Amino acid sequence: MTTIPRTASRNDRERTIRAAWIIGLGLLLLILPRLIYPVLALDILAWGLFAVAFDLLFGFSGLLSFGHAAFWGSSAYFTAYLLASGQSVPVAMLGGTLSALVLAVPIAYLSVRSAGIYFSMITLAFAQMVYFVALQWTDVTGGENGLQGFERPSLFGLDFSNSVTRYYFCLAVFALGFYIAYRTVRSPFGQAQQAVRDNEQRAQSIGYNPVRFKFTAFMISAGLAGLAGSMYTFGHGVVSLDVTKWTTSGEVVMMTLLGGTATLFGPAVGAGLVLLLRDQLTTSSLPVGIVTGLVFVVVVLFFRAGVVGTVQGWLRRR
Amino acid sequence: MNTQLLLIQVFNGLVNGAFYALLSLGLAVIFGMLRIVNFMHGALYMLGAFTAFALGQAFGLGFWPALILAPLIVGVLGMVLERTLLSRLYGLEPSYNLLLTFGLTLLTQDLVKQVMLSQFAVSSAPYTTPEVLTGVVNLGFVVFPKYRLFVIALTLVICLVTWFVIEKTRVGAIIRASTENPSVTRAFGIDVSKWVTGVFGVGVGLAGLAGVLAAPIYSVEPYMGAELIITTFAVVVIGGLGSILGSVVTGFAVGVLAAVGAAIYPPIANTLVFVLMAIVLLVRPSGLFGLPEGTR
Amino acid sequence: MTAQTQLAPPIGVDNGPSVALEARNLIKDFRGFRATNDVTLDIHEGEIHAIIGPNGAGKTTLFNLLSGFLKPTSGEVRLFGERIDTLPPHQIVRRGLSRSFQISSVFPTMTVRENLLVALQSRSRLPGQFWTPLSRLEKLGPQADAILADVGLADSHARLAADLSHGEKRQLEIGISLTQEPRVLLLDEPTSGMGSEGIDRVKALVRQVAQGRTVVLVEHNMSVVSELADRITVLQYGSLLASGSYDEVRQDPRVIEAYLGDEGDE
Amino acid sequence: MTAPHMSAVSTPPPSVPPLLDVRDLNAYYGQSHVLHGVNLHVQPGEIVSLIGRNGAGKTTTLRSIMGALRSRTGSVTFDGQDILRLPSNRVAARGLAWVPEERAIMSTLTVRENLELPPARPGGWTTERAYEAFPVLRERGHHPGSKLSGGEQQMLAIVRVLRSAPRLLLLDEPSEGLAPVIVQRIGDIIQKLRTEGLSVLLVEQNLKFATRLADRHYVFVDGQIVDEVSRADAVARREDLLKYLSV
Amino acid sequence: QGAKLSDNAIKIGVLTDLSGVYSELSGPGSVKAAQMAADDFMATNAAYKGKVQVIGVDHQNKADVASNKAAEMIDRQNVDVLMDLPTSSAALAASEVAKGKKIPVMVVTGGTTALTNEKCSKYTFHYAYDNFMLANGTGTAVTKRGGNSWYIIYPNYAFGQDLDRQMTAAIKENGGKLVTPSDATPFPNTDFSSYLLKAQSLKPKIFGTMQAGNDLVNVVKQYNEFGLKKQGIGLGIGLLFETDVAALGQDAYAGALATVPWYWNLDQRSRDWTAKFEKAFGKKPTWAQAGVYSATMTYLQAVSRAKSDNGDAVVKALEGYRFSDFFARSAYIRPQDHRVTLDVYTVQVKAKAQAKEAGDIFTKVATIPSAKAFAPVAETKCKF
Ligand SMILES: Nc1ncnc2c1ncn2[C@@H]1O[C@H](COP(=O)(O)OP(=O)(O)OP(=O)(O)O)[C@@H](O)[C@H]1O
Ligand SMILES: Nc1ncnc2c1ncn2[C@@H]1O[C@H](COP(=O)(O)OP(=O)(O)OP(=O)(O)O)[C@@H](O)[C@H]1O
Ligand SMILES: [Mg+2]
Ligand SMILES: [Mg+2]
Repeated sequence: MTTIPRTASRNDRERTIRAAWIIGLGLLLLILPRLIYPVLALDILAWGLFAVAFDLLFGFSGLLSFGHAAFWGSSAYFTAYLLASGQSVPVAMLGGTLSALVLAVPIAYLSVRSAGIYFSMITLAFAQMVYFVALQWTDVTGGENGLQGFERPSLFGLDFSNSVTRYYFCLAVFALGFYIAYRTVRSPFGQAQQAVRDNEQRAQSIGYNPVRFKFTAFMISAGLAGLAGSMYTFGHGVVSLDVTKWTTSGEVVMMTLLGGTATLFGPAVGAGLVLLLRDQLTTSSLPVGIVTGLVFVVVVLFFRAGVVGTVQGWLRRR
Repeated sequence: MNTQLLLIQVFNGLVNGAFYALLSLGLAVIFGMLRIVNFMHGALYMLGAFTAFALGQAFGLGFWPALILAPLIVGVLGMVLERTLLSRLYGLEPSYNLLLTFGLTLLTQDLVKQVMLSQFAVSSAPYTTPEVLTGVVNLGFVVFPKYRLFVIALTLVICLVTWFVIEKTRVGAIIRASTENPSVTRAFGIDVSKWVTGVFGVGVGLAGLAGVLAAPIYSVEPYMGAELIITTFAVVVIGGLGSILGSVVTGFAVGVLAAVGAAIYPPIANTLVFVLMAIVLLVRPSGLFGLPEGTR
Repeated sequence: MTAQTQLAPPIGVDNGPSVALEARNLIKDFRGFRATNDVTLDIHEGEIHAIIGPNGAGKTTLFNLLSGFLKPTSGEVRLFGERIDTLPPHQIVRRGLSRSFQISSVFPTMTVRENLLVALQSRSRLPGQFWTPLSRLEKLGPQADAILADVGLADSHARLAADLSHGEKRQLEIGISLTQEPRVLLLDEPTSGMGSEGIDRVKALVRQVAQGRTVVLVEHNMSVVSELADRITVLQYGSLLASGSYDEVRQDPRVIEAYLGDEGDE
Repeated sequence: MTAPHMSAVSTPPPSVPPLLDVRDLNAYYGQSHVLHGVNLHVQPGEIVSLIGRNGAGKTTTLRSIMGALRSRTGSVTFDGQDILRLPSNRVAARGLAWVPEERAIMSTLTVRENLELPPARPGGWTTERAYEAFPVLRERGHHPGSKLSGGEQQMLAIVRVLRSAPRLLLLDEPSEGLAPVIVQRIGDIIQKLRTEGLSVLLVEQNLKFATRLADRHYVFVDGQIVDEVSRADAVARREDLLKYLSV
Repeated sequence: QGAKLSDNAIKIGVLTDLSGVYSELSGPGSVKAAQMAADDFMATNAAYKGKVQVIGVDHQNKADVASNKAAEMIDRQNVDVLMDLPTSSAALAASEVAKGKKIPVMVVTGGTTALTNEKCSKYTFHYAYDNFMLANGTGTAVTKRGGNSWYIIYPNYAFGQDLDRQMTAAIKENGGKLVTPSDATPFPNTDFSSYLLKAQSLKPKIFGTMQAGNDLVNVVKQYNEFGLKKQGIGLGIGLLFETDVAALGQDAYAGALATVPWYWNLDQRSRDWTAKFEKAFGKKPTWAQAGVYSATMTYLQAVSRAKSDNGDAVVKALEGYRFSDFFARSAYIRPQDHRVTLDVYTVQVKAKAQAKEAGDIFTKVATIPSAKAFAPVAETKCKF
């Protein structure tokens, strides 16, 4: 028996499963604003991309950032600031993303040298600094009042005051962001990233520079988180201090985990579930913390592979 | 800033530092021994304070019985959680522990909130200083509340005892082995789970103790541990994850530095500890007292 | 410059074999403990050079110094004349020096074949490219399969590296080091944990690899050393104890006392 | 494959009840079935070796006996008592000790702490005695365990378990990575321990070492025992043994 | 009769914090208060019988959730007005959304003055209280009563800075002085000992704190611990809710002065309403909850005057309206900035021994008339 066919058939099956996910979720996203309130759908896109970005670092590089709110938040503020100063939507979103990237350079540079819990803590520390800056730099951030009421000028005849139009515009942005994430993971780079995660010493001994890979992964992740943050601002038309708070960093971890880490689609699915749950809770007096806390605990204990991971594992076994 | 003000700030800092030290000591015991990043520590601190309050409401117990009972209750609760939940995650990435305890934090906070509201009809619980410790002492340069001096002293004693038990007896070695390689340690004839549960209980009990100590001077409310835990994590990281000595020394030091720093330039007060942490990690990636990566 | 440095033959002198790898007065201290003590060593191009010595003599430490995983406290390492002791390990690999580890070091969540693919890929220009599809890697497949056959893991190619038995991991370990097609290959106890079949395979493999390359190996198995090594260096307490051919070394009473016991006289 | 697969190996009925008796042992890693009906026994004071190619299932057998691997069926009796269901700390308490192939030196403990980790029992080795056997450990006493050289770790792993005075020692490749002199010294120590009443079940790749020490050898192929060779036969059947170990 | 109602119903959306930190002072109690107002309104206006509905939604104190829910309630549930809105950022976010959809908003529990200044909206009305009123009230009343030397601390963010500015101005205007410039404290903060020690050495007559919520509880707890009261240093508080007093026990606050728009024990009318509320909800109302009742009633009466629930029509009916109810006395809705002005009260916290019943915590010290209680209309930065 030759060895190649077995591998190939395994890859074929993987490919089929992946294609099924993409098509299924893609269709769902296309009709989403008909199923739920469009602004909520928009939220799902933004948080979904945020979670995918986060997982690029957590799931595929093994680096649990507890400070991704810094990138999401800085981009959210910056986008709002640009929109308020009359820039067009694409410029504002690009500007926001860029701000996240710029912020990420020193943070990534300083944090990727540490591993494990140290990494989590140092990212958290930087995010806290960003939070306190946001709290006190009221001229730009509006402090605890937040920012609202900025223009979203229409583009090529697209009227962005309509939330459905906004949704489809963001869907395109989401698709772009997701494609970047997908490409990154399913590439030689992604493979090397996994090697570095698995065994840094070995990776080094075969010629990989672990710091460089982690740094690049961090930058891509932060950039996508920034893109997501700008989508969020654009979608909502409001920004508040919450965007840089540590709870936001925690939430994105929860979404990722719930959906399934290192599954690419999982985090986005998780984001959708969390937001739908949160939306349900607005009309009940059930404390948000009790419900989300419980979900978190149950997922970590019993569905570590997350929703997508569990389903995928089940598909693969058949 | 004149010397008197400086001295005053140092003293204030020592009080805050005592809480940092006690909390980070508990965290260090748990992390250093069990490799669990106990995000729940802040919630358990809150639970200590709340238990002291509830004991008073329900059984009329005062501060002193609560000082013994509340940490015990919190410790036992911790052991139950460890047995039923955390133990399922051993051998996995430490991040899962972090995530589980994060979830438990949300859960505990809001549960306590519900209980406070429904049982005691308050959103933040009243608690007062024990009779013998009310009032102030004139220290010459400043008039300082007796109770705060008591907090500093008691914390020092507790830290010393804990340090001695862990560093100077076999306990520490057994626990560290149990976490590093439970199956082999068990094969040596050591009942790993018993030890692990016990240590977790002690670490968590320390958080409960800090909570009781905090009840007379800080607002007792469901989220009282939430911000504090973030700062405490920074303290632990500066000291070197898992270093008992490191956590205690840095706890007090950060308390003092933050107080002095806040007096010089108030806006930095909340960020100072994180700035410190970033600097320390750059110079010594494993913290001030931590052993270099790979040796632990 | 100490007197010792001047004793070492100058580089690039025409007479005598050319030097592939050289260590000059290497010293490594660990918190007051000297694990490598003033080691000066030339590895000639094309030779198979064995390093032996008691446990804790500093063999692995020396490998770590040569391959950049440890920075020397003092002294120099040169690879084909270029100084490399200041370089990080991944850059040393790119300059043609690859190593294996005494304690197997593999990528546990990848399959055996993926372990080799990812190692092979590092030598291509692909890894920095996150825009390239993964399928491009398949062109490295035949190379990976060849190595798998060489180390005897062809049947296990689809298993996760984490699930291998101890000896199988040792085989994979060697396989990964081979992917780099290095000019100088350092093997740290390549046959430890292997059965006699595996040992034979490693012997054959080293001979084959040594064609046109330089191999340095640390070994405790004297049959391997005697069969393969052109030259042998003996370390003790971090210092050079003796060097020469197998027959020379095995006669040396100090080597017998410190290392061989009655092993040599079989 | 030239060797015939025997489903059950005939062992002469022991006159004394065996110290360790393994019957029909099957073991699994998740879905994969690794041991297929292993039968073996160790008599009091005996040294028995398991030999076989890489991946044959030797380590798995030791892990199964010790209870470090839980998914298995069959029976394992030690000193007349069934130990299959016991957690491994209780197994250890009955007098079994195991030196795993990966040595399992605790990196967070110093050498001395490692050495003093197992509970001391009467008749067990003292720290002093361990240091005398391997003086290098004394020198390294306060270093973290992970910083030892490979061979030093091996020495530490072996003397460590002697602290709790085991009656049966499970040794997984004790000679691996050791200098020839040290291999000889370990052989001497094992011989000495035997005279003190210790039994040993040994997994070895080093045939020379195994044949010098062991009274009997079990040969593993693909998770089964296919042959049993006594010390007396070992020299004569050396060629046979070598054949089992190569393809 | 003949009112034009969209989908033949008036829907009141109470957007509040149902489970978080503000749920006790507004939350479910606010929803109940709005429902009571709706019931009372329907009982007296036969034409609207069965046509007023109240929907309570939890914004979880998040601005994004508030904006989502505001939009969704308006678009999907045809809500005609939004009520309550604790948390400034949530209030501003909802106000922004409602502006685009021309739906009136009555902010009761959110306190930022931005609502009637740079962030004002043609459709948003600010009820009950705001930062200016709190600071101005306490500063003026206390200074007038002889508390003329102050040391003030405030949390270092916009809300605190605002309060500090207003209060300092009020003190100076009434002939008082600060013994030292105000200190900004970190936010959030648990330990205030250094400021208390400073107060101890400076010996002002009044220690003014602009902290709110848990920070306030910490300040007061430590104020007692350091024995400042015994040293003759009084306590002046910016924002004080009934729930803050419950958190420490009344005695801890005894003697402290604060400004409130209402309290249940104000007079017979208030007590009567309180009795009704307590019967329905099981607890005494906070002033925020009473404010929601009043705001809801005011809105409904505007609808009945306008004979329509159309946003523009209702806004017109509200602007310039003068009224007086159990909560809002001599109230006036300023057309220029939509500030609803009303009489407010400077109160002193009673010692437990003086309380006649549970929850009897305030004594009125001064009434600040509607016209003087809030920032003068000339100063508003609002441009609709
Ligand atoms: N990072 C370190 N810190 C402290 N001591 C170390 C460190 N690494 C190695 N050592 C010590 O240095 C000495 C040499 O170790 P090394 O691993 O080089 O020995 P070796 O010759 O390879 O031995 P073996 O044949 O047993 O593998 C040993 O005594 C070891 O304890
Ligand atoms: N953790 C594991 N998960 C899955 N399969 C495993 C695992 N460990 C070992 N195996 C497989 O079980 C079989 C027996 O392994 P075992 O470790 O018992 O072999 P061994 O005889 O000790 O070999 P070696 O001489 O290489 O140590 C091998 O095929 C191995 O690949
Ligand atoms: Mg070595
Ligand atoms: Mg084995």
